[in-house]
Amino acid sequence: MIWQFDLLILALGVLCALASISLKDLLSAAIVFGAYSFLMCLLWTEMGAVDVAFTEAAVGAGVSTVFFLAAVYHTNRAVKPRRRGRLLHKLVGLVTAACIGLLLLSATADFPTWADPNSPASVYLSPFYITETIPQTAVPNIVTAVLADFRGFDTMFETSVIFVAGLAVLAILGSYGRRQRDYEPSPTGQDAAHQSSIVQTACRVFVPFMQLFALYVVAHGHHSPGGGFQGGVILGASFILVAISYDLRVMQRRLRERLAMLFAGLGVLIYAGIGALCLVLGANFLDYSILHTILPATSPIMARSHGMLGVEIGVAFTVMAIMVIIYVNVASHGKSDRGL
Amino acid sequence: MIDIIVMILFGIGLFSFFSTTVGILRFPDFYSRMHAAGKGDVFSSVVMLLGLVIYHFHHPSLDGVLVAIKILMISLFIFLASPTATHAIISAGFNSGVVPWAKPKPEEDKQ
Amino acid sequence: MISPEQYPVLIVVTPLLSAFLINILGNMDKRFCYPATLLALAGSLAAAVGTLCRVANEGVIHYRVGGWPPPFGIEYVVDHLNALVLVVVAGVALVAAVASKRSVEEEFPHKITQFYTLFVLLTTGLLGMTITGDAFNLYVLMEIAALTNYALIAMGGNRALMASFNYVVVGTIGACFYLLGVGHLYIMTGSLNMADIMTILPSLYGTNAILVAAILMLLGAWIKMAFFPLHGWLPNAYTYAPSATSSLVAPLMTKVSVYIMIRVMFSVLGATYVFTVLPVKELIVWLATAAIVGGSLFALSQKDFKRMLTFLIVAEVGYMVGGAWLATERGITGAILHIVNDAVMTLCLFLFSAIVVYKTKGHQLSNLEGMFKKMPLTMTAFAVGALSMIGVPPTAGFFSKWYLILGGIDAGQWQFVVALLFSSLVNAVLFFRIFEIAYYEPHSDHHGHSAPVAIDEAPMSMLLPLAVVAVAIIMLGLYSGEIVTTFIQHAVPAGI
Amino acid sequence: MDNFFIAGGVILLVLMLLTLYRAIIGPTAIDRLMAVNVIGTKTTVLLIIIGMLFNWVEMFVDIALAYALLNFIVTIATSRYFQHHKNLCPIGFGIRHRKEGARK
Amino acid sequence: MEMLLAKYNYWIYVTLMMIGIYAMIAKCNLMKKIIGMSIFQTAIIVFYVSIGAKKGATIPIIAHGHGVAHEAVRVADYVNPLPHVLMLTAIVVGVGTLGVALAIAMSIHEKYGSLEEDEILERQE
Repeated sequence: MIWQFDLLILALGVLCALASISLKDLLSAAIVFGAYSFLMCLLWTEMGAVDVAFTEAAVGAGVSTVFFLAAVYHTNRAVKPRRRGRLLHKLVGLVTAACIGLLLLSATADFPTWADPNSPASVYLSPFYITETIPQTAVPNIVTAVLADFRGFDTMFETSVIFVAGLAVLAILGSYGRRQRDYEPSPTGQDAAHQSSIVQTACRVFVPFMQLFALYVVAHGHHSPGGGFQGGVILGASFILVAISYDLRVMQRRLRERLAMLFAGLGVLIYAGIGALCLVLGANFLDYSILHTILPATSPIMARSHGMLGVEIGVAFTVMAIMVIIYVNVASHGKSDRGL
Repeated sequence: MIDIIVMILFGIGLFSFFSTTVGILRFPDFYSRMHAAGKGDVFSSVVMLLGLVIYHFHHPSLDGVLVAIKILMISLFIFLASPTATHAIISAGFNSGVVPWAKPKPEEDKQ
Repeated sequence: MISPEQYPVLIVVTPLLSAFLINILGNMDKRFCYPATLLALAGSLAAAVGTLCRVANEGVIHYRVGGWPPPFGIEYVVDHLNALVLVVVAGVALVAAVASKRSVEEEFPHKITQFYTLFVLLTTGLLGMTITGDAFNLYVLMEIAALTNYALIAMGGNRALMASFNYVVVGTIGACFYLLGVGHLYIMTGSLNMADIMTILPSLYGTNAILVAAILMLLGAWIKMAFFPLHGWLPNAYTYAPSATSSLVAPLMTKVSVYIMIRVMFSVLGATYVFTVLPVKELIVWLATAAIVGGSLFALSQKDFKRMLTFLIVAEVGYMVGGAWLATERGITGAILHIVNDAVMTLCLFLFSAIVVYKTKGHQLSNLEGMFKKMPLTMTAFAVGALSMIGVPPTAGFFSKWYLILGGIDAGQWQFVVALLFSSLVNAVLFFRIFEIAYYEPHSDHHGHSAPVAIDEAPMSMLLPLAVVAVAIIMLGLYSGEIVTTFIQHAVPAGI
Repeated sequence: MDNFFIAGGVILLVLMLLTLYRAIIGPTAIDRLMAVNVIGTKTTVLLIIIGMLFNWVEMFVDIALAYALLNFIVTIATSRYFQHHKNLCPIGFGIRHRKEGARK
Repeated sequence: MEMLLAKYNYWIYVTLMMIGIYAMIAKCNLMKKIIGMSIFQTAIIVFYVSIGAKKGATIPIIAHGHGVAHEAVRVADYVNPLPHVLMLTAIVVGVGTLGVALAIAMSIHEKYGSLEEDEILERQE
């Protein structure tokens, strides 16, 4: 933690938050909100939460800002003032916010000071994770170990949450105008509103490297910040980049929606399946150490490490597929046509 | 020695970012602001990243070189991506019809 | 191959795994979805019943997910309270799934796969919320249940969309409050395991932070269960939801939230803290009284049958919250028993409303005209549910209400007792009005004489579940003594 | 040297604060986009500086790269918006976007 | 000064949370409500990550250099990893909620042609 940075970034963050809720133009609000997420990512890096920062950079700042933009693209951009009861709503909002704020502030007096090494949170559970991770799982990145093993059950449901979100978007937006397949590119082959060839070329160069980088992030999650979520989001973002620089159609030729949905289901199935495999082999659910009986030449400790890798791959599948599905549906209003 | 080079590069980077900021804040219209942002931003970032790369030659080791190469790749990426982004923003502005700023003419020329 | 040791986790994992299989299979052929859903939920129910038997014989079961010891890993704790709730949740979900076939095919034929996947995942979320012994795991599952719920409600289209959006906003606030409460507990104790937190807490009882944590967690649970002043999102969301959704969501969502409130009160904060240190006991019973009276009055003023039922849910939530906060043994017993009974009763009413929607394409009270002639069996089953809501002796509703009234008398909270009696009266008025409407045939088609109405019974896949539920209501009533002595008695915290 | 990096980082942050001023008042959406893009690029540098201060840059390089990538995607996506809706400011209050017309 | 530095992180999280709640309740536009929701969720993440911070500690990845792995790991050297894990989950849940909320808002816009709460309620009548 570096308190000088901390203070400045928090100030910037509060400003951004205030600006993004008070701007009258939704597009601008979305842009400023993107800046807010980027600042939050910086804040978490500075406090040492590298994995959180990585996820936020990929999920919060990158992909969700794109979702916002796509949603604003298909809806109204102007914010109108409330017609009636404007003051009343403001007052109710202010009073509620003030009440909750006071309630929370009254609790902060009892908190241990910020970044105190002797706070209960730092001395009770975390020493076990810090000291036991290497001996028990042979994974240097403690966050990965806790995420995929000690609290792997949470992560399985977290992946399910992502799956649910994708499915929900499909279920909600898919309803209007059953898939319009009659979209045709303009006769010249070049929409007037296409990205310029500079952007297209640059993106064509970037996309393979991005995907390579994503795979590296997934595979290297045991040793550095990263893992299934971050890698999956970057992989998904690479497809989104194709869709943005070319056309949604071009992207869909590479990854069809149905295939993406299959990937999504498969990913969580890999996760839960590894857990169930442990169950079948006679250990508790998600107890990877039992896997050493079927994996060649592994000790129970390395089996945990390998089990985590398998789980992370499953997570990456799901996250990648769902990010693409949400983007496709939000950007094309469920029609899978040209898109944003 | 290396420290001094790093400090100089950093200083250049900070100065050019400062001028970028001044440009972004003070220039009168979108295109000229974009001009300041596009040039100064890439230059200052790349120079600062170079400084950070050079800092890694303090204790030459395999790890240090690897990190230096990674940082170089980031600066390469910024070097490629940022002008592309600038181009995209400018063309977006141009397409949606931002009128370039012209020096306000003196009163008598109006006729 | 799989020993009974593993039953607790199977309750949750079976539907979870099958949800993804359903999604994959359903993309190939839609006809796989329905039977696969039934199989998954039946498997879950079997595991839940197995666990219930084990709990009855051996007492509390602990299950370590991933093999890690409790404060470090996630632990499943099945005690007498949640073993019972688990069986109810799994059973209600199974029955609702059986009945959903026709409505789903009628209301969104193109989205059968998505519907059943979400349906099973929602059940998974509810089961997971009930079984877990880890405060943060509860949050994750709460979000699974919530997200599936938003989607299932929004699938209703039209007015359901705005209702669902409000639900998203309010539900997120609720879940985030809960998460904040957990955060406050974590910063003060350093633990996330419920039992562990409870052992650490007594030394911190005086602090403001724990007070705030308690308020936040309870607020979160109340928002989720639509407790009286915070109930605004519920009526629209449940009224405009597709009928297959509402017959799963309406019985379970609020009940599981009530269960969570009870769990937070007795297994995280501790009964002593909640009842002696927190000075809000009286206030909450008053609020519960207001919920009962307000919910009943609102229900009385509705012309829409389904909407009327949603306000009855608001009133019933008042029963359970009030009962739990009476701080007497019989009050808490009544509250827990009412979780079980009310889930089954509400299921009965909403299954009936699904049949009404399926048959008459509307859910106004006027849609019910002539029902006794057209669907005698359906109406008989509905009548059992209605009588139970009123609290007529042989049915289940009577017994839980009886315990609640006794609890209120024990605690000296007379206003709560009066409100319970008032609500019974209002329910009687409401349901007899419905019987009256349903008894008389629709007139105005023919002047003077009406043609004999042909019997037009609901389809078997809807009627059978309804009949099962009606029988279950009576059985629950007859065996409520056994349920109380075998399970609920052990769930009430000692020393009240 | 650490102090130098902290000072450099603080100066960067202060300059970002000034750039943020443009992002907040910026008369049109693209002005804001430009400012946010600049903030994003500078954040990449700042991430590596933070890595230096933690004495472990290896772990921060990946984040910085991902950050730069995502920043690029957001910028491209926003500029894409203007290729179909050619209005810098929201069209008059209460008027729905010309749906078909705008999409050609 | 010490006093101020000790708690300001928590104060700022409360501020962000108030901004979020205000936007969710008082704003009429659905997108603004969604932005408020996201700010609200980030505020909670700020809170949790602040719990995990530790003075003089480095990021929670154990140095894996040669010979280092055999030494005992010193707890004070690494920040608390548990809140990070929890917040990874919260971020993912946040983006899931965001996706669903946006999808619902878009359907509402399709149906009623507006994103303003009061207009939609009027058009529902």
